[in-house]
Amino acid sequence: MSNEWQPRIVAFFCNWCTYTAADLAGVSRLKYASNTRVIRLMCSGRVDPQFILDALAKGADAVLIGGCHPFDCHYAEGNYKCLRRFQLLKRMLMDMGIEAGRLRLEWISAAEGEKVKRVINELTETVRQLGPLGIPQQFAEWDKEMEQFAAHVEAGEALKTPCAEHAPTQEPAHV
Amino acid sequence: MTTKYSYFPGCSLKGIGRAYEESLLPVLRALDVELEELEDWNCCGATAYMAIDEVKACVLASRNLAMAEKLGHKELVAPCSACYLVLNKTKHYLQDSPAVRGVIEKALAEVNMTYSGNTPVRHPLDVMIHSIGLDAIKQRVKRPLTGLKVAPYYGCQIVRPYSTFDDQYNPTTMDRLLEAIGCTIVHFPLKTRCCGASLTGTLPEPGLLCARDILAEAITRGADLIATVCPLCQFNLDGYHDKIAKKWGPHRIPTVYFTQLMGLAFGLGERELGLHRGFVPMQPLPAPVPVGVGV
Amino acid sequence: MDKPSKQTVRIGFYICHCGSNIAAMVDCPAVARFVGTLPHVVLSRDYKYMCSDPGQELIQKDISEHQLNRVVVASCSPLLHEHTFRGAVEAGGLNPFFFHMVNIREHDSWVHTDPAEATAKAKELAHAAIMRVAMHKALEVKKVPVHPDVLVVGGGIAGIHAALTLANAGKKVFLVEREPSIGGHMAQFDKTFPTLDCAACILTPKMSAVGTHPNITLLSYSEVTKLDGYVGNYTATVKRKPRYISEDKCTGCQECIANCVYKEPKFPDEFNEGLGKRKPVYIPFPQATPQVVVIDPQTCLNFRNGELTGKCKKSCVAACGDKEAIDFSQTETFQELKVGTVIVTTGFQAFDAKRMPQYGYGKFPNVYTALEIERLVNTSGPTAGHVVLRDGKTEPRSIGIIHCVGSRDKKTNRWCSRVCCMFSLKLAHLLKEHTGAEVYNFYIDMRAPGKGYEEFYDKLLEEGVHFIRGRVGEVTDWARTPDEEGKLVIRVEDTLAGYVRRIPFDMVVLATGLEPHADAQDVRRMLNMSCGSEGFFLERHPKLAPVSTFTEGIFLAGCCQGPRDIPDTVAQAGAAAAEALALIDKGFIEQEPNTAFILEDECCGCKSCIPLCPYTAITFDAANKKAVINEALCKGCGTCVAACPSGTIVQNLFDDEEIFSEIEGVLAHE
Amino acid sequence: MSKPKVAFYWCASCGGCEETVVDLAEDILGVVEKVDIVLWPVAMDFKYKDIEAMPDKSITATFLNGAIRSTEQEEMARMLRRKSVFLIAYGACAHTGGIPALANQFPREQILKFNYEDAPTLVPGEKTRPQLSCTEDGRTVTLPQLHNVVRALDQVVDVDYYVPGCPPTPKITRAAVDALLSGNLPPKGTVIGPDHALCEECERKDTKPDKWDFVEFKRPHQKLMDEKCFLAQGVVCMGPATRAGCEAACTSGGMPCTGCFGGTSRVRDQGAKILSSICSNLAAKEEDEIDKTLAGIPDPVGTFYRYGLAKSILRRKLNLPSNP
Amino acid sequence: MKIERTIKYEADRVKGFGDEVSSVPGCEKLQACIQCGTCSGVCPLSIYMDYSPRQVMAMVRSDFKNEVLTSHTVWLCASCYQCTVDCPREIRITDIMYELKQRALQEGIYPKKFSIPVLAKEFYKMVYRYGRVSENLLAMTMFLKSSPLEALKMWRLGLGLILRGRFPLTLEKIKRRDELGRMMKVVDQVKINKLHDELKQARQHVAARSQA
Repeated sequence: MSNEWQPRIVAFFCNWCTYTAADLAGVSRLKYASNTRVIRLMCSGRVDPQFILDALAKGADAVLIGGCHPFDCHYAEGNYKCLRRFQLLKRMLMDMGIEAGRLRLEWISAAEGEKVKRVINELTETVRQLGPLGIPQQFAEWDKEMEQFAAHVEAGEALKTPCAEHAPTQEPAHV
Repeated sequence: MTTKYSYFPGCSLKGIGRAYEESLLPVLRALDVELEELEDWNCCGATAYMAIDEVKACVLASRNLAMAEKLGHKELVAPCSACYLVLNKTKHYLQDSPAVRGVIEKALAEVNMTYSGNTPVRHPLDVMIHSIGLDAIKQRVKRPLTGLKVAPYYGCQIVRPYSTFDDQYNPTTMDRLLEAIGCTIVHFPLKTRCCGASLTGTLPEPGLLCARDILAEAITRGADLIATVCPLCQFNLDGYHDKIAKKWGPHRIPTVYFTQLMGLAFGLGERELGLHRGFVPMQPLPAPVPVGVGV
Repeated sequence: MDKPSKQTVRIGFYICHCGSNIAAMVDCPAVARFVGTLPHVVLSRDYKYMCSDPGQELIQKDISEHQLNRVVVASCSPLLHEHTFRGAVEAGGLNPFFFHMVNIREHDSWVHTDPAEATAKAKELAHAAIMRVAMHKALEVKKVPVHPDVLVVGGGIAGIHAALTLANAGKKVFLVEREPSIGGHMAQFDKTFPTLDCAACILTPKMSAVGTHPNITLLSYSEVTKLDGYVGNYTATVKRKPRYISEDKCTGCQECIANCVYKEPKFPDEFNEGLGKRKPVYIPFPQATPQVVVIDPQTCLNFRNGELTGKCKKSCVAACGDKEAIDFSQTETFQELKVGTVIVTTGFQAFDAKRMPQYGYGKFPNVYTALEIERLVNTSGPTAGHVVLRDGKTEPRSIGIIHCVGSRDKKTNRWCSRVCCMFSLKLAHLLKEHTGAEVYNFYIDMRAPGKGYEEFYDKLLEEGVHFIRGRVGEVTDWARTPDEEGKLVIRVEDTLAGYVRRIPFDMVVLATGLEPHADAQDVRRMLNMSCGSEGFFLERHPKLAPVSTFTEGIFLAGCCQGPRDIPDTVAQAGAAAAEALALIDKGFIEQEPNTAFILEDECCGCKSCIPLCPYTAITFDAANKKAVINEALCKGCGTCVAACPSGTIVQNLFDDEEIFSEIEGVLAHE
Repeated sequence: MSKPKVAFYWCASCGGCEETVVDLAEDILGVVEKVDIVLWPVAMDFKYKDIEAMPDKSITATFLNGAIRSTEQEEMARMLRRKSVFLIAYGACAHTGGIPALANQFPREQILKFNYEDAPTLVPGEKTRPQLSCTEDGRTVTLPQLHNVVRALDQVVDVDYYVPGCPPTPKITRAAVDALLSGNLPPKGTVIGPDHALCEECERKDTKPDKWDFVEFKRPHQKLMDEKCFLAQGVVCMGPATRAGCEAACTSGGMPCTGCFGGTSRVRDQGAKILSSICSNLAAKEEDEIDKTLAGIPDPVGTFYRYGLAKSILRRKLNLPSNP
Repeated sequence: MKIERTIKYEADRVKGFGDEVSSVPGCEKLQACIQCGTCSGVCPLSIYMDYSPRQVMAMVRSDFKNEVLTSHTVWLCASCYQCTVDCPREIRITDIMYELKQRALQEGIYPKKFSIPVLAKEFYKMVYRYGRVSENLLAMTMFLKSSPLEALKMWRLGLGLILRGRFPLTLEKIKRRDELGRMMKVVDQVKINKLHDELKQARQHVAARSQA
């Protein structure tokens, strides 16, 4: 395995269609990129937007949701509920600075092993183009601005003046 | 109101296929359609060119497409089947192959041209049936060609490989058009069979055999003449009768453009329609039947 | 059993080599070593075949020896073996739901090519499972009784056989057939390959057995329009089309037919593929079951455009007399059936040969489909078995049979229809026998892989039937040589001899392929099944569950699942019946406890969830002003769980915290 | 036994929380009787150095309101953490970031530029920016610096309890104080208040239909029916996703809930949950129609995370340009 | 009687030829050929071919490059697209024939004194030079270069055309001839191999999309 950065994709597949399609891709020995980790849910309707945000925040570079085709949902309309949430969530993620390409919803029926392969490969390629999302790294980066204080507190030193000591090192002035 | 289309005549319509242009333009004018010829068009890149370099053929075609788009009429009319196919094929490549598209875009940029891929390329037959409509055509008929038995010959490249405006196995647009101007259509199983034109010049025997089969079948089916939609087909079916006769006996039957027949039905003169340019002359039509005089 | 606290979680991890299926791509010992270092993991092993008896025993032994209270197995798809391992865990004394399975075969070793990447992926998936299983709770499997009656949809040979098998085992069966008679395509066939026994002779006894069996309720001329409920407890709605004859009163005497105002049959006869004629009142074929006539409102003079006019003098009614079986006032009715299981045997439709215009069907009268020839060679067919061209008199002297019409062709149907080679051979034999004509078969590949099939092909070769390997380019009436005049000319490359040939024929037969019914998608949706990309119904597993579907309690047999011949169809119908029997005789279904429930105290009664449930399992308790889930109706999709704005709905097996743990696990590594 | 020492402090907030303490009205006297207030900038004069001089853990409880926005606030939070036995995040800003955390959608530089250079209320062309330090007459005055990220209190220091709300109601404040005084303390990390959503106590609850089927979204000013559930009228109301305890102050006052109490303990991201719930209940099925309906929520972040952006899963807009 | 060996040894193959051809856009499906012979069956010219189109497909796939490029079949293809339309595997046989023609010309392997390649080359040159084709001039050039005797036999046809005004004696030219030259140069600059790589990627992309 090469040491260069590899995209990490978390996929939520519904049990009846897409997960089965992924099994079919396996049985058919189709080959696709190894960057996707599948989490099985009973229905794409179970995909809670929190899961998507959480996956991204924990280091996923993209999230893929796979559900049954319209009219084909094993639970009648779970896939529509997923689609509706997806549409707004995608817009919201863009507002939060996350590219639309990092969230993908696909309808993949149990027979479409080929589509699993294609979608995973395409998404992997898209993410490769976009580069790392790196939210955990960003969190760490943001928190650096607090490190200095924490160090002082650790050392048990009280600060003489609120910010004179650190201000020049971080930023000369609000100019 | 006059409708305008861009017009790509192609090399043949300026040479051996002059009669096609000579009949097409007045017929369309009679139907309130004006064709505006592309300024400085170049060879479409047809069959023989494709054999050398398919990408270059597409680049050639794209220059014409780019000029058509710039001309601003919504659609481009290409009467020659070979041009029609190459222009359409180029459009398909532009859509399906980003690589070919890339090359074409670079080449066009070199001469400050662009092509967005929007201008549809249409055959006159398609325009007449689907844009002008049979009713409008019927209204223009002054002298129905009643009793004239026609073998409709479509040839290959307007129905294959793309099925754009007619059935690939049994096209009927020309049948309907000619029926509308009074002709009788004979059952013609070789409607879309290759005429061999691209070979006649170089490998006479196979090319001529293709032509002979079509002529023979038209005669067998009792046709007075063959109607065609392509200058190469017309030349191949019309120009080699002596050679065919030498090999397989006489097969004399005239081959004319469908536009020439329409012109006749619209009351235009034979010479005006370039009918004198054929090798096998068309038999004089029966005396005109006056229309709308209450006979 | 209560959930042990985090400190006492003791996980056993097992990774399966699956022979070389997994081990060739995933470094199983390395994964096991890695997992061994994770918190709460007490032991971590790799093993050749976890699903084998020794593999399962290993788990059981470890549970007691190492006081495991959680088990994770990394092997194949949970859809395949989750059940097996839950059983092993239970046998080891644990609640079966303290188990989680990691799919490193279908989702990993089989689809990746780099061992390092595949191993890394296996580690992450295993890590996720370890984190997830720590959150698992003990759950109870719910047992639901199975209604013992069975619904069979489709009355062809598959449906007939399945119905009889079940009825003979003492189960009540409802057999629903949309045509006026059962029998399906097989009833139309003349002989069957390779034994050449008469199709009617083997089928009609079974048909009448269905008609008279006390355990079978035959609903012919009817369609299932709706299926509600779940395994063990389905409610089917059946539409009964009006046949304008009371089934109870009709004795099958057919006096009405004889006395119809139409003295001669005039309308194309469906059963004979339009080669014969029938009257507006008719019986589809002599052995039809039920032996009840049917009136076609499209052609009966008492109707106009299907609407009753009463304008006929109704000589049929008079002929029926006291029996009073004819009832023009009949309308569509609906009937509800309660059943526990469903067997789907809806069959196929023949490819429409007009979709291949180059073969001239519909244009040249003497181009026939294979089904037409079946009727033409049949002694009870429209010509009494006399093979003549459509002019009604000329016997063909030369016949060309074109294989693979609408099969193996990306422009029509990609698949091989499996039976065409064999029925073409059979028809070649029958046509030669009936007419003595020269018979040519044009084939791409000769496929004769059944018992006695190759021998049948041998026999045909010896009989002097001609075989040309080449797919026919076109059938034309264009004659190039004098002996082609007036004939249908087939142009083909004889690929074995290496020549392009033109061969003239009097008759051309198109071996049309098999395809799904035009309305197969509607049926599929109604029954909540899946379809393969080609449109045939999808079995749960091609090898391990070939007659099951993804919906519990619904089974498949026959050509609705894919083209197959009669022996295979009957075998499959028997298998489907056996699967249904197994469920019925067990008497109950164990329901996956993945249902959702609402935390009663915490629910604020916002009603967000109520409209989301497609099974109306969620209701509003007006007294408490809180939503309540009826666990019996909940099917466990989890849609309401994802939508509950205050996180108050919990789904067993797919709890928020379980999934969050899994997410954390798959992303735990850089 | 001496009276427990209590401190109130005020970080990035509007001051409303301090008002609430005063709003305890007569109760405040009862409180004051039982405790020693050692720090309360809004009402009394104390110096930093006094607090600094206090031994660690000498304050029984500090009620800190406001988000942590600047270096000074961070320092005070850390100091008060050290000096206090219990640190209580008081009010929405300290609890989940509050309104100030909406700044997490923008880079600091953009905010400063707008406020000091581009805002239409400024003297044109002046573009005066405050200096971090300034020396005049030989004396240096320093100003705290803005952080890039606005944080809830527990993202900076360990927090013992949370009192939610913008502002917390007197009742809930009183409950917190009583708990402290009685020593009958809930587990650490508890949010003081009920753990169910607001609908439970909303007067409009009974008018909620069984089916929503949103076809369009309305704004609160669009002639709405009094007494009827806001969601039933197509107005985004965060009630179902918001912790109860405010006694439905907004909805009984004619405004939909905007979520200041945060989500319940079972929810990790309040905004994601209300989004999920509302979207699931749209009527539309086709992508276009769905988008058309959802266009009625033009600013999902501002709508769903009005008080909770700092504590949402994503916390802040990503990939913002860092400051020079 | 001249007898030649017909057995093929591995050394007779030009390994990789089949893969190369099938990586060109339009030729991708070659590998899917099931040798059913539909192409030969529908081809109007197959009666004159030394190898049937089906055989050409098999030969290309098996890397018999020299045999294919010297066969008449490639040049007898009249581009009527019947095989392409009828092929049950959706192989674009006509386009494969074009590709083979191009390769034959590039490598100079084609039947000697065979006038079709000459025509193709002259056609190409004429377009390059003038932007348009004057058919009669083209025919004359071609006959002169391949078989001058044939040209003499054609005099009657030529005369007939002149008499009917179908033989323009002026040369058709476009005005901005430099434009074509510049455009062609751009095409030449795109390295053919690089192009093929790109085309291959594009092909995969298109294939993936068409499956959707």
